[in-house]
Amino acid sequence: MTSVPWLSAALVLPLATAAVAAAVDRRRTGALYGVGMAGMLAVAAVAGVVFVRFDARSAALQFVERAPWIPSVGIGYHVGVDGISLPLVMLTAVMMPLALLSAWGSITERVKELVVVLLVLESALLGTFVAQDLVLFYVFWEAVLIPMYFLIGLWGGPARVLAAMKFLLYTMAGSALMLVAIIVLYLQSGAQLGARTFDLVALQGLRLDPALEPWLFAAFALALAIKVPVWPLHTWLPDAHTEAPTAGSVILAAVLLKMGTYGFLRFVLPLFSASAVRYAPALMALAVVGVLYGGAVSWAQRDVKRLVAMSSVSHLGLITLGLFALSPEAVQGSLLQMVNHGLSTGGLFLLVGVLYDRTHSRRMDDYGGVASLMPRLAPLALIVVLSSLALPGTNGFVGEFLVLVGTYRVAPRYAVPALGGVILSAAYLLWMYQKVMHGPVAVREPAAVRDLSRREQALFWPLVILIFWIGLYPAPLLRRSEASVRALLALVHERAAAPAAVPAQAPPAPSFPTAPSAVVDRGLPAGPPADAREFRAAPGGEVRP
Amino acid sequence: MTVPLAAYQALGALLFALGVAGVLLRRNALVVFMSVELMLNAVNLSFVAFARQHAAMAGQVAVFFVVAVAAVEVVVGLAIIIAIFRARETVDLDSVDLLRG
Amino acid sequence: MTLTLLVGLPLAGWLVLGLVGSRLPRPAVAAVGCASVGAAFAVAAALARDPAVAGVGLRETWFDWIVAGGLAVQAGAVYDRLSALMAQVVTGVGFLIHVYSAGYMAADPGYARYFAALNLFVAAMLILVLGSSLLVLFVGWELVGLCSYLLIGFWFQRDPAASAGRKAFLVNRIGDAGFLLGILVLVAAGGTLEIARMGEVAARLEPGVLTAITLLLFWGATGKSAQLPLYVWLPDAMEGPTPVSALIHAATMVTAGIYMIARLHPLYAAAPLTREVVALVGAVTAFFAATAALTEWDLKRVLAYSTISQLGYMFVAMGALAPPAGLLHLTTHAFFKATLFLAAGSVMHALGGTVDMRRLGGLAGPMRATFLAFAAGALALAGVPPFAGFVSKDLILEHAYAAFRAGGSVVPWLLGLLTAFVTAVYITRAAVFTFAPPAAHHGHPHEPPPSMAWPMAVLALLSAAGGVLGARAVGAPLVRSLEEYFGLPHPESPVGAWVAAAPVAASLAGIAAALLLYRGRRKVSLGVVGRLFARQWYVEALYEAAVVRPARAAAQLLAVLDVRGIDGAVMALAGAVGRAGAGLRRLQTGYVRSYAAVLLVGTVLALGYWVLR
Amino acid sequence: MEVALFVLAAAGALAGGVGVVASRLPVRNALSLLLVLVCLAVLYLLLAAPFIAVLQVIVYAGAIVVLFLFVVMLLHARSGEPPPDRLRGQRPLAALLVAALLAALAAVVRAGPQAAAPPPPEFGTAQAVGRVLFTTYLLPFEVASVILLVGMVAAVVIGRPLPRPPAGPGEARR
Amino acid sequence: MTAALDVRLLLPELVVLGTALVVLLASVGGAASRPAVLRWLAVAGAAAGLGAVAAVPPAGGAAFWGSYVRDPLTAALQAVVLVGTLLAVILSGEYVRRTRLDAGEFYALVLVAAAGAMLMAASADLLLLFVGLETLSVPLYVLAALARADARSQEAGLKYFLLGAFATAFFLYGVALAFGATGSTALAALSGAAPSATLRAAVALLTTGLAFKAAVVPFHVWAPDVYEGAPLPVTAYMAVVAKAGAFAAFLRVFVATLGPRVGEWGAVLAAASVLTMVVGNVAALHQTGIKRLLAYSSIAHAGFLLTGVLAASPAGTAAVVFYLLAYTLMTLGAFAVVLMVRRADGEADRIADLAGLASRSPALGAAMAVFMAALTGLPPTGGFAAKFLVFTAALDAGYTGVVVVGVLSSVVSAYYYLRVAYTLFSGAPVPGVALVEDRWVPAALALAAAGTVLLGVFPAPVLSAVGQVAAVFR
Repeated sequence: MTSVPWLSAALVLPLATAAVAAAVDRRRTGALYGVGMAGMLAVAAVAGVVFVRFDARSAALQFVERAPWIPSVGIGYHVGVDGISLPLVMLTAVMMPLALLSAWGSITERVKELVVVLLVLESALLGTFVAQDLVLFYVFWEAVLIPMYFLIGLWGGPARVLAAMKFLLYTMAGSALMLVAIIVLYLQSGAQLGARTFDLVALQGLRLDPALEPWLFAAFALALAIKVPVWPLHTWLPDAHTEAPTAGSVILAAVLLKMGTYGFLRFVLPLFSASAVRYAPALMALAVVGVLYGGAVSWAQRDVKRLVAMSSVSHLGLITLGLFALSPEAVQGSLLQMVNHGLSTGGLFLLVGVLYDRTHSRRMDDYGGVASLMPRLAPLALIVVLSSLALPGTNGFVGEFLVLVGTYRVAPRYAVPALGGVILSAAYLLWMYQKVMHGPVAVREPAAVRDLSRREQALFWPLVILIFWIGLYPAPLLRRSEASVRALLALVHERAAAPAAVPAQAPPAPSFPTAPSAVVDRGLPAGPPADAREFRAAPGGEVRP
Repeated sequence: MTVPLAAYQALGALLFALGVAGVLLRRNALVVFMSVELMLNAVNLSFVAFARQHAAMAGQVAVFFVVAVAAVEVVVGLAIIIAIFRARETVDLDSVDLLRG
Repeated sequence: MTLTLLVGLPLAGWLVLGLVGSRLPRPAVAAVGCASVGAAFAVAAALARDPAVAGVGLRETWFDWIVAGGLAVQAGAVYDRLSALMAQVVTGVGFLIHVYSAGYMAADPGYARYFAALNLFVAAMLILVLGSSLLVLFVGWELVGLCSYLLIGFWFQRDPAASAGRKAFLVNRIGDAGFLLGILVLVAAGGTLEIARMGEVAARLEPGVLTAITLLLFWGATGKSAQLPLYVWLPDAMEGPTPVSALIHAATMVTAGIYMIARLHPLYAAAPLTREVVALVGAVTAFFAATAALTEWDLKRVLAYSTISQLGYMFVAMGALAPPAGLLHLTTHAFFKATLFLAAGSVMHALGGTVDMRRLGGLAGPMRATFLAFAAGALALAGVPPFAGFVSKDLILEHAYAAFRAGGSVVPWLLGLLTAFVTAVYITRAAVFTFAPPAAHHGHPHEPPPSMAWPMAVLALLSAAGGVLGARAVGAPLVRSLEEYFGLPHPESPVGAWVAAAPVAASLAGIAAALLLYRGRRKVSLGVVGRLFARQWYVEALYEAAVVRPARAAAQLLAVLDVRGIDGAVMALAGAVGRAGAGLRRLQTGYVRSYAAVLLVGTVLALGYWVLR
Repeated sequence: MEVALFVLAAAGALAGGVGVVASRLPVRNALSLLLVLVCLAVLYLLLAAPFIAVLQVIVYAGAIVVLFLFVVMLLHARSGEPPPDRLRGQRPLAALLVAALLAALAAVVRAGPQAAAPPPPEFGTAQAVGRVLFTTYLLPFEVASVILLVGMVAAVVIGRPLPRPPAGPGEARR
Repeated sequence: MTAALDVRLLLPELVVLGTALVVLLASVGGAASRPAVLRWLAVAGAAAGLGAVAAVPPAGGAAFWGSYVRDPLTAALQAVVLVGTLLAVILSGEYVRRTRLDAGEFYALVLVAAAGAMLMAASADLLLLFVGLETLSVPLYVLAALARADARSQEAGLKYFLLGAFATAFFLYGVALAFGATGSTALAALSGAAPSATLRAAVALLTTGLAFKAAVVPFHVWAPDVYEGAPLPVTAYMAVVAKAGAFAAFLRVFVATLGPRVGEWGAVLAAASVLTMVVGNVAALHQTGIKRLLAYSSIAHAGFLLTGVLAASPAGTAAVVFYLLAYTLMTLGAFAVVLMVRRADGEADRIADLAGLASRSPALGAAMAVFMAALTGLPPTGGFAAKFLVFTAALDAGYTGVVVVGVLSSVVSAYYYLRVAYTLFSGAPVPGVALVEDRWVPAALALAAAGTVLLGVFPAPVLSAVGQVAAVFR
């Protein structure tokens, strides 16, 4: 569909830039940062082209590139984007330059290594989101680990060594079993599809043995749930986020965690539909626990960075909740919320980073009255905070509302307690904001707390613009994800309803139940959740034709 | 009356086990080494008995190879033992414990 | 387009002040701030003449906001009689208070920030008022909350102000969670959030669902409109600048709950159970807050409790299916409570911010204009004819009585009557302590500058004469219009004359009692009851002990368990593997004989498996 | 006759074996090994392997054991096993393991075939060995020569005196 | 049976052994004082051997009266052995010169051992296998003890030798029992023999012998001590070539011969594999010496390799060969990094000695990161591709549990591997530690790194080459 290999360009550009950076004299830190920034902006430009040229009406993969890679084992280089990967590609392309910018001026040691690591990381992250071959995906997925390990381990805080190792081992442990499941899928594909393959699109045609499917589902779900992280698999997160340098925390929160939620959408739902539907309540329950638990624990933190880190557990809980609600609103909301969380929590980490650069403390008790000292920071920080607590008008609200609406329609019992997160997020975020920004000036060296430099303002402005843009006019994003989400859910429900292990012709499309939706907990219906048609059929302005 | 071949095998097994016991129990490197030689000889007996049983010469040829290899091992082994003795004035294996963990 | 202009004007003011305000000279800041709101008032007033307003209302669709799955929410505005009334109150009172602020805040370093936030508030309030969809209303609902947070904590350098702002946001958030849930139920069950289609939704939904929706939304209203049990933020909100208290925490924002119920009238009309709850909560709150005001020494907090109490009246009206009465009271309350706050602000302005009534007094002389304004407001509040409050409060109590006669509870009416008495007592007490001799202050009180005096005067006038909007004598134009709007009958005289007279009598009795009690005296003990009142019936203490502290403790416990328990298990697993590694190291003894034994173990196992199987 | 010889030789071999393992004097160990070797040679004769029997006596007994004896003499008697034994659990462990090994081997021996046809006339002679050795096992035979070469190199390189200090490898390594 | 005496088939072995003789003679003839010449000779020999492997067409069937076979498996395994030998020789030169090891003997023994491993790969007869095994082992005993003045080297030699001889006796007993069960020493006879206690005992004892050489748990106990004590280049060489030889034998005996009877031996090797992966990786966690760490690493990798053997399938066999190649490159690469570093007072063989070296040479740090990632099995390196292939084969054969243990123990291994890579980047260099000035070591390092990465990114060519070994099963 396109002659220019845009996606490959996005994958190769960072690596090429890394090669260039490797050749730059290590003492010329400015040049190194400049080279890195140029590369990342080029990637962002490529992503912009992809975004603009993306055909929102199509649910199909676009910008597809395929080439044989290891043909003897059925592994191909197969990349493409659809409405599910596009937002995350964009998020990555936007957040990486900001992460680099956050280091510029803040990190002066081992700059060359830093730039190279960040560029490699960008390539791997983008690859994770565009790969359409399971092995290719896994390669990118794991390739993220090493640069991230070094990012935390080399430029991190005082407890960085342990945090980096914990991050690495914990997330690797999950992925390990996913690899096994990937291979099992491949082996299964031989009998049914004629040839063994790792191609995701082909594997979606697989009818798995009902005895096997839950295990594969579990293996994938474990890996992804650790990455997300779903409660109670989250404990690597506070350490890693807290100890990582600002750039690392930003990438971790903004992009890395989304690998997990994206993985659920991209792989778990279409490949293991029956189990996904069957175990959705369990995952939703965990997600809700995460929402509340993460919020409560955040509230109790005395370390600013740890507070922000734990808030991710809460936010990602909501995203997971939406994913497994399996209704179009919830899934689209989740997808949007992935972007939103990237922007807002990324912004919060940038905020913490800016503060840390000045005071070298993460303890809330060491702060106070910063708004007086940094009047330029205060409103920007507030906007980011408000985005994070999902104030209407900001991006967070749109995503959160969609998730809640979509979840409530199919599983009220999970949506209602999740509202507690709405309260908790305000509790801990405003608590933090007050402790840091308000009150009499209480920092140890007020003179060292200069207001934002131009570079630092440049960190926040893109975020602020996106926060309001998505908050007020999310249509460009929602429109692009709609067709793909719809197609995905149709596939999931069709596959979940179809008798497994009957590799006969496609089963008849399940008839949509027509019972009017009502305020009763229907649990999770086997078919599509509370009928979409009925939902839209109410006459009048709010329902689209 | 002839001796059953199993008796030879049994004798071989016994000698082999004796050799094993020697390796496990003795600390003198030389004696340990002799115990290994005992094990090799037990194997040889087994080979020859099997050769007789199958009327196949391969078993006897095998002994030839074992003897050749044993000879080389003796040369190498004794060279190493002597070298160690020159350095430490002992062939007690328990005192050779710089490397562990 | 014009509705866009209406919202856009203050929004533009905010943008200008927010982005470049700190670089503008003060007069320019004040000019932008006041002009944007003034222009908005002009637009609102002009639009209200449009004939369409009397019909289905002016409609504007701005853009598709959230379109996903089966949900399609459009951002748009409706300008009908209800929103026109509210928009004019908001922009009108807002404009006056902006002008007042120009003088009141003249010396504050955060001048531009102040006006930016105030402009944003007006814009947000207009979004709330005009929003064509409940979700757009909710945006405004939350944004006014944000502005409230910003303005309560305007002097963020002071910890109490910052904390009060946070408390306001948080308590409101608790209400909003319920509100949001109500929206969720509504969208799931009704399929739409379009306000224009609520009638049809109400007709379609089962009563139980309707009750659930309306109760949940009302829960949100108790937060925003400071009713029991979520009133606790409003007294603290007095930490903000006084004009802010006047505009946000008296005249406009806190009435959003009443406005919302009026906006969703079809739903509430069809939910009698909810209405009963609304009326009861309103009545209990009205009485409760009035008693709290009775023993309060902080002038602004007296007014704050008074606001809570008066909002209670409005909810009584909404519960009695008399939204016109409630909205009338909303309007008159906006006038007289703003007057009272501005007068209080004037006192503070004159005395360097003193609000403790024990350190006031004797101001009637040096601050005559202020005193007169306060008196007008107080009389209106007390419900003395013919002041504005008399008309509206009377109407509410009449409707409450009518509702009782129609089979409802008697409690709202009885408590309302009782509250009328208490109201008169506390506001007289406040007036006496503040303005009557002896003077307990050490300052040199002076009248406020014209920029403050004029708005105060205008509002005082409205407090005195605002009753015409609802006075039967003049045909009650506003009430009629609203009754038409809501499709309600116009009861000529719903109840007997004694019912109408009773509140007046209660008020006058209250004033008399207060004069008797407090004139010339400061230390009046009400005994045990007084202590109960002074501690607001221990509601806050109860929250602190039963909610806040346990929640905080639970969070802290969870945080510890997170590290010790969940992460502890993970680390224990890792530690076990590590110890296994150390153990295996110890097995590597370095002795040849041990190694030979290990080899033999392996061999024996292999042999055993193969030979014996 | 055959039985008597077997019993005699087997007893000798076992006695020698025990001697190798149990004797505290290295010289006696070596001589016990010699006894084993000679007894085995007798058994080889009984098993129709005259060439191997001769090989056994000449190479094994004649060369290898002599080498052992030579080294034993070189290292003197003090190169024994001074007390205490640091591995206290070793004896019972060894007993257990060896018993288990014997049990497994006994099972194998018991299960093995019992009868055998009488061997062909030429069986076990030097010619027979040679015929097989230089056809089927030509390649291993040639490779064995390489191993022998390695043995020579080993003897030379390990027995060579240390290079002179200061820059010897001894100093170069911790 | 093809031509009984086709010496052309032996060309690779002859080239290598011939070079060994030439090196020895040159050393005796006066070149001993010029180790560079000897290194050139050895490099040329290994390279020529590699060329010979490529040049001699795999003939299929057995030669030399059924004792020898040159099929695609032989060729592939010998190629791996020779790649390891070539790199090891290139790596060793600087160390041999600096510490004055006996260069002639060193190179000659290295080449002889390589020939032994090559013969094991080509064995179709248990006696040839035995002789090949000894040709591999005896030089390694000597090499381990080559640093004569060093007590640790002596100790390594003694332990390796005594335990090796002990294990050899078991192996031999296995050969004897196999002969007893079938009346023949040909491997082919085993595959068709009727099941009997003797045969099963034979398999058990053969396994013991091979498992010892491959350092499979519990036959691994010698490895940490010997790896630590032996001179660094010897350890490097031993780690790869002994492993390759042992697994060549595993493939020959278990897959190519007993493959159809996998039901009789699969469970034991599965258990051994699990045990090896777990023990190897867990015991490595707390090591402080790099050689000892890599010893446990080599043990752990034996476990991973076994999973490929278990599959007893063409894909599994190809995977094992691929794994051996990747393992050779990444292990030698890791040793190369250590060989790049020296201390004034000896080998820089503690992990701590590597601290901060990336600041002196970023390329060295990057290379170590690549090798450690590869040893962990992280993509996109050859280590990942290799593990992926063996696991795929094992899963295909139904060994899900083994593979699960395998992937989880890989996770454990990340702890110690990446700690090493991290050490290079963090902290300041230890006083007294310097980088060696030599062009050969960096060259080998670069080759190993490039190979490791290429095997991960573009494995297809190598994969199709090792895919040829499937011919063995037809």
